[in-house]
Amino acid sequence: MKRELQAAAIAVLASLAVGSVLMLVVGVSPVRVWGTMVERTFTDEYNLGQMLFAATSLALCGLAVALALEAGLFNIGAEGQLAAGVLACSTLGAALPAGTPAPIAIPVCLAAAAGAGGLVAGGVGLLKATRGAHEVISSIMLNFVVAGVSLWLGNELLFVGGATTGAPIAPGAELPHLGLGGSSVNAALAITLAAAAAVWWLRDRTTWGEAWRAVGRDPAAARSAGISVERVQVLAMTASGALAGLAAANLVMGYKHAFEDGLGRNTGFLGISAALLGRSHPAGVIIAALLLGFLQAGGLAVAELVPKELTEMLQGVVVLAVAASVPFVARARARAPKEAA
Amino acid sequence: MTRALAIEAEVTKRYGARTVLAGATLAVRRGTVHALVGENGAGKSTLVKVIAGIVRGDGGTLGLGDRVIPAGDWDRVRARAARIGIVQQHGASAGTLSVVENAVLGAEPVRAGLLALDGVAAALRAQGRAIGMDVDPHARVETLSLGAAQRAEIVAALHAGADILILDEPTAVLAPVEVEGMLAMLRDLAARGVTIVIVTHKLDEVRAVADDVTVLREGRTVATFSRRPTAAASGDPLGDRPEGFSAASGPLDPAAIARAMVGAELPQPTLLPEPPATAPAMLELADVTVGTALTRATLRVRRGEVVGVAGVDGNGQRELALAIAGLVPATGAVAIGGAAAAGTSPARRLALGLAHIPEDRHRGGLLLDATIAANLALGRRDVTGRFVVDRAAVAKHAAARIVELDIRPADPAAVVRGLSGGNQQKVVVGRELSRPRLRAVVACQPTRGVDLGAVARIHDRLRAVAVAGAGVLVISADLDELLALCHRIVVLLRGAIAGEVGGDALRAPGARAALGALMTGATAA
Amino acid sequence: MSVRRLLILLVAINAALFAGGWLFVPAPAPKAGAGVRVGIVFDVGGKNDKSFNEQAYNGLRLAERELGVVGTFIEPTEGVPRETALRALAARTGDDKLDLVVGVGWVFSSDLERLAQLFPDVNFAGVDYAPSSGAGTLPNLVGLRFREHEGSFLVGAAAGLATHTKVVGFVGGMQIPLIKKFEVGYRAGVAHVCPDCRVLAAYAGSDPRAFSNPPLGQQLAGAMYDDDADIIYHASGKTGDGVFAAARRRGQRAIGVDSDQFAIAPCCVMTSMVKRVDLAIVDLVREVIAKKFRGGMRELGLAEQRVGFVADEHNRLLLPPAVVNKVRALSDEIIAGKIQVPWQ
Amino acid sequence: MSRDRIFGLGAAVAVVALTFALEPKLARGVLSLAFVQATLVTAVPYVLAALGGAITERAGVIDLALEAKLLFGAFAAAAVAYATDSAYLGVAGGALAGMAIAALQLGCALRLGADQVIVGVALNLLALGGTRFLLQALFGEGANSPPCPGFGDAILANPIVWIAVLASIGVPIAVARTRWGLRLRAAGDRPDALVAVGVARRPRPRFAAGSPAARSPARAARSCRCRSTASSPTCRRAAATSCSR
Repeated sequence: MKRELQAAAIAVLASLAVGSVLMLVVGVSPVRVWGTMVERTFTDEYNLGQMLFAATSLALCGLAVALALEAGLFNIGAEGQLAAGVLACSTLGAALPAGTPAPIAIPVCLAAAAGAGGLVAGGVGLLKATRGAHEVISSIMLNFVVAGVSLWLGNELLFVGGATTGAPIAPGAELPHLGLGGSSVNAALAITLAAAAAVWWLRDRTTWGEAWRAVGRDPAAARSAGISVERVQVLAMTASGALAGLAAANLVMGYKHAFEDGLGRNTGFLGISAALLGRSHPAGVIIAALLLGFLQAGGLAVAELVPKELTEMLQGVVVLAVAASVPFVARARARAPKEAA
Repeated sequence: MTRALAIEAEVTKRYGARTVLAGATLAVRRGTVHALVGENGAGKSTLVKVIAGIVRGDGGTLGLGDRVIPAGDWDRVRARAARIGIVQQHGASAGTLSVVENAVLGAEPVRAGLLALDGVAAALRAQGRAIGMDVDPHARVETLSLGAAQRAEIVAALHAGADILILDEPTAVLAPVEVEGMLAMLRDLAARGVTIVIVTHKLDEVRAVADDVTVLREGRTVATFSRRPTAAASGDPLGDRPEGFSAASGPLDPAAIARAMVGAELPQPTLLPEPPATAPAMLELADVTVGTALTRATLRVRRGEVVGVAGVDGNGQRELALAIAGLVPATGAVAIGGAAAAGTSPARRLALGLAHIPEDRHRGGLLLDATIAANLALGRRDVTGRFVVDRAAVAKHAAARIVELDIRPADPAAVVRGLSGGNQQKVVVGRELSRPRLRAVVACQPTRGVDLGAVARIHDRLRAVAVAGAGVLVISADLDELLALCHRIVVLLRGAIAGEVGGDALRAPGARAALGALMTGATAA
Repeated sequence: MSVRRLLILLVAINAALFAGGWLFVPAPAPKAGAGVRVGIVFDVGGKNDKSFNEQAYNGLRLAERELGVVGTFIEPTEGVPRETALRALAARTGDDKLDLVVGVGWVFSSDLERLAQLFPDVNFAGVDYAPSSGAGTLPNLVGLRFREHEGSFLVGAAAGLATHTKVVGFVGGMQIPLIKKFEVGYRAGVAHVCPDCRVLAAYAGSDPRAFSNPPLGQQLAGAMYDDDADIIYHASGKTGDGVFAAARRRGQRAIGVDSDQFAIAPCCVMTSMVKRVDLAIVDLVREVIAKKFRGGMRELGLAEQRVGFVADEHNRLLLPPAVVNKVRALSDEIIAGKIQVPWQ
Repeated sequence: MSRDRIFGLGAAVAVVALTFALEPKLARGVLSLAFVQATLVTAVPYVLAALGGAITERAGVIDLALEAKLLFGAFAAAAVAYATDSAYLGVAGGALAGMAIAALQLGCALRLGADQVIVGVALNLLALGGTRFLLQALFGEGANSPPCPGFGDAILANPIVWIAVLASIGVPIAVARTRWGLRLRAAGDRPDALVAVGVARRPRPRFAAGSPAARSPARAARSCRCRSTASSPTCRRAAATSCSR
């Protein structure tokens, strides 16, 4: 634990320093910017809520990437799986009769979101398992396919009133907001925490998780021990896609209540950062998602002080700093006893 | 002045908290073959790696010729300059490179900016032929069997022309004829003034080839032996020992060496009684064919029977094991415990009562970065439970296997990568042979690169499962192992079963010769 | 280096940077001017997109200069909920309180509706606003919609009159209803003056990057020129730069969009369909100053002189006076309602 | 494998044939010289980036940061060309920028031991904001640099097209047939093999992998200029956003 704290401290301090240098370059006082960022994010209920809202989607996509990573699969297509989830969740939600009660509408829409994401990713897994198609290539290509299909369907069927927004979903399918100054954070946050717990349980406590990790570490050994590598790949990708698709619950059911083209764009890619930052552990992914969410929400809070490019850069700086500080601490601590001797 | 000692080393090496070498000493006379023996984990490989500059020592000194260097300052570049060649146990060849590309690495002949490899390739081919080890210089290493890859490395090391040649377990993957050829070649090299250090477990090889023997145990030198017991009196350099060199010494007596290695007498293996001819077949193969590597293999292993598969490495043994385990596409019939298994998944075959010990624990045997407990429970739903992992059961299972096979460290949470080869192999064996309702066992090279103590343990387990009612098929390049275990031995040659030696013929003095002839295709039995 | 030493070093560096900033960077002077305060949130293209975001930014600058208002803006990054940005401006209180918050781009539509309800005492406006189905008009929300199809009709007519090959082209950015409107108007204009002319149309993609892909624009336009088109109209943001490059390479003509794009390729830009977002924003600011701000949709077109085509001394050589006159006549007919320009 | 290839090829041919049958105009377009030229120009950045990626791949370094190198390279090419009024210096600037990113990448991944994948992703994030930040800081505009000299429209007179052609012939030869290529492949496959033969002095395999790899991302960096100069007449479109993901 001490090791993680030290690494985190180094990463935060290094990112702070780089950010401060950049702020001085654009001629703003770092104290002022950081101060404003923290103050506006944590003292304003609304901004805090928006940070949690952003973190919700990021965490789900991060969990998706992390889960696939456990099975040795780099799911770079969370973006497309999320888009598929948005499409399915919002169309089905809009097709439900307006009077559908929440206990029916919410599970149906959640299932649609997860199912669509899972279907897209499952296809990637199937291609990998049966044809040996590399999951990075097929999933990144499916991102384009899903985006194209989504926009085409939008243009042909879904957009109403000359906008790029579809018809609203049934009121019963809307997830309740959590208040926080009228911010967008909604019950999907609870779903996300439950999903993180489920992922943790699945990977650490079940034979599925063991099999997935075995395949991730050494497919040959797993196969020889009687684990069906192909099945694991399909299942892990499907589960991963389902998690990414669930992010649609946050965006559609909890926020927009309608199909909108490009909803959640880029979240899937940032989800990769969240998974890597969180070192593939569910708890780590949640923390990483909160950090990235803070940078997003906080970045907006100081938008008038510094250019948006600066906060964009900071995301990369933080990821880089964490990536470098973790092995640094590990090595320094491994060396330490010898130096003492 | 040229000193008579080529190597005089005293080395300490720690990995983290674990001390691998605690001031182990080694003194090698120039122009001799020096055997370095000891159980797995005794530090043999580490010691020669320090000498070859591949691993940096933490303390101690290396005396090489008339130089004395702190062990911490030695590295591979300097060792290379000092003409120290090494063939490592698991090979150091890059798999995607060809044999000749690996051979020239570091000293590439270049003409007009491009590599000029034809000359080296021809030289390798000639060198190989000269010592009875055919190599294909242009073959990619990853397409070769372990044995062929090892042969290629030995040939390459000889080609590089070392003054001191270190061979770490060179014979582990060689066929008996090749072993003979190589040992003869080592003697020949020594006669020409090359100093040779050979790390091995096999005492008959030691007796056949070594001038001197150093025995390591737990990172310390515990004994030295010499073919010339009077050498000390005649000013033998072994008498000129470094400080703290307090080992026993004596002539080359295999029993004494073995005692020094394990610190106790080895139990004599007992041969199992042959099962009755009426015993039901537990493993049956009919016309099993795998591409061109294995053709129409037909084989029957009865309950309680141990059948050996001998052959020069690369004659279809690997494919035979994989075909039985369902890990390669194969045609023909396979029955496990009387149930047809052809075309079924590996999982189904394991469920029918098969256990499979894969050829290479590093390629498909173990999750190297997982713990001992996790590896012992890998794929074992009978231990873990169907969905939710029963962690108490996993811990109990691990503890039982650790005791049963004396796995060290006896810590279920230890990561397998940090274990010695023998203990890694014990983990594989422990997992496979503890399966419930075992009917058939395929053990592929079950003791390759494993020390004497571990060999005994593993053989005991194989016998035990046979007694308990399984049919055991042992595939091994080590004829001694097969002779010690098996009721019958079949020989694979170029993917086909070339013959079989069993019953009294196997215990007859000519058995070894008969098998050797089958393996090389000299006769058909 | 030990962990402790690195931590100390980093703390020291940060302290130095903070102190440096504290000591040497002057605190920004509070913006003077007792006038009205206006905030703008741009679309992902940002305020320098050479398209309607930039037009909106110019409008803000114009209002600052001419009307003495105090302007502020946010450029949200991709992926950030844009609502947060709007909300950040709308929620300001006290001396910072804004009188008008503008969202530039159709993407803000539903966010604006929600915020207008949440902050009834702030005025909101959306450029290219499209009301969500079922949403009524709000007293403090103005939706600005431009009848781009009317302007597109005029440049279409100009193209139909000026083409030699009877083939003209259209390159759109992202394939969305808003851009489709440009194409439909353009086609109608071409057909009106030249019934046997062919119109080739292509879109650059299915996400916002389609508005910033000049190489693709050049490829699409090149293919059209190869297919005998001699005039291409684009509605594709920066992607249009590629259209102009293709035109320059082949010595053919092109038509710009949103602002007068003549300067980008003086050889080839025959005219531009202009959409005066800047003036529209200044109009709104005027209304706020005069306290005459009323919610509702504003349809701005030829009649309001907020869309149109460019015919001035720069492009005289490319756009013959005869064509200009005919197009002006058509413009009058549209204003008079004699021509109904379709838009979908 | 070969059956799969035949199947894949057949499927591709079938799709193309069907497309042409449905849209005869397309076939005409494909057979035109202009199409060939357009294809060539479009392919250049992919060719250079892919070659760079292939080299690092063989050296055992997963280069996810190609995107970052392209972005920073494009920026540097435009900025240098603008400042010096020389397209050739712009090319050099682009390559240097790519190498600088590679150095940063190696510093983090090899010296500090950070995960290659994470470093790559982080650098891409950094490049996305960083190039815009620099554009903003230098030119006061977040999307485009001012117009700068380029190589013109004639494909055959464009040195970058030629570099791409030469590189696509030369890189495979260099990897397969030179000392550098041999050591590169050895490093990617079995870093300790390099230690064992004494090429790498320190028994720390990652360094061995690093040394040839350090040079190769620079090659990837070359691709930066393609976007800026080959595919458009001026560097104006060395826009930070010019790369697709």
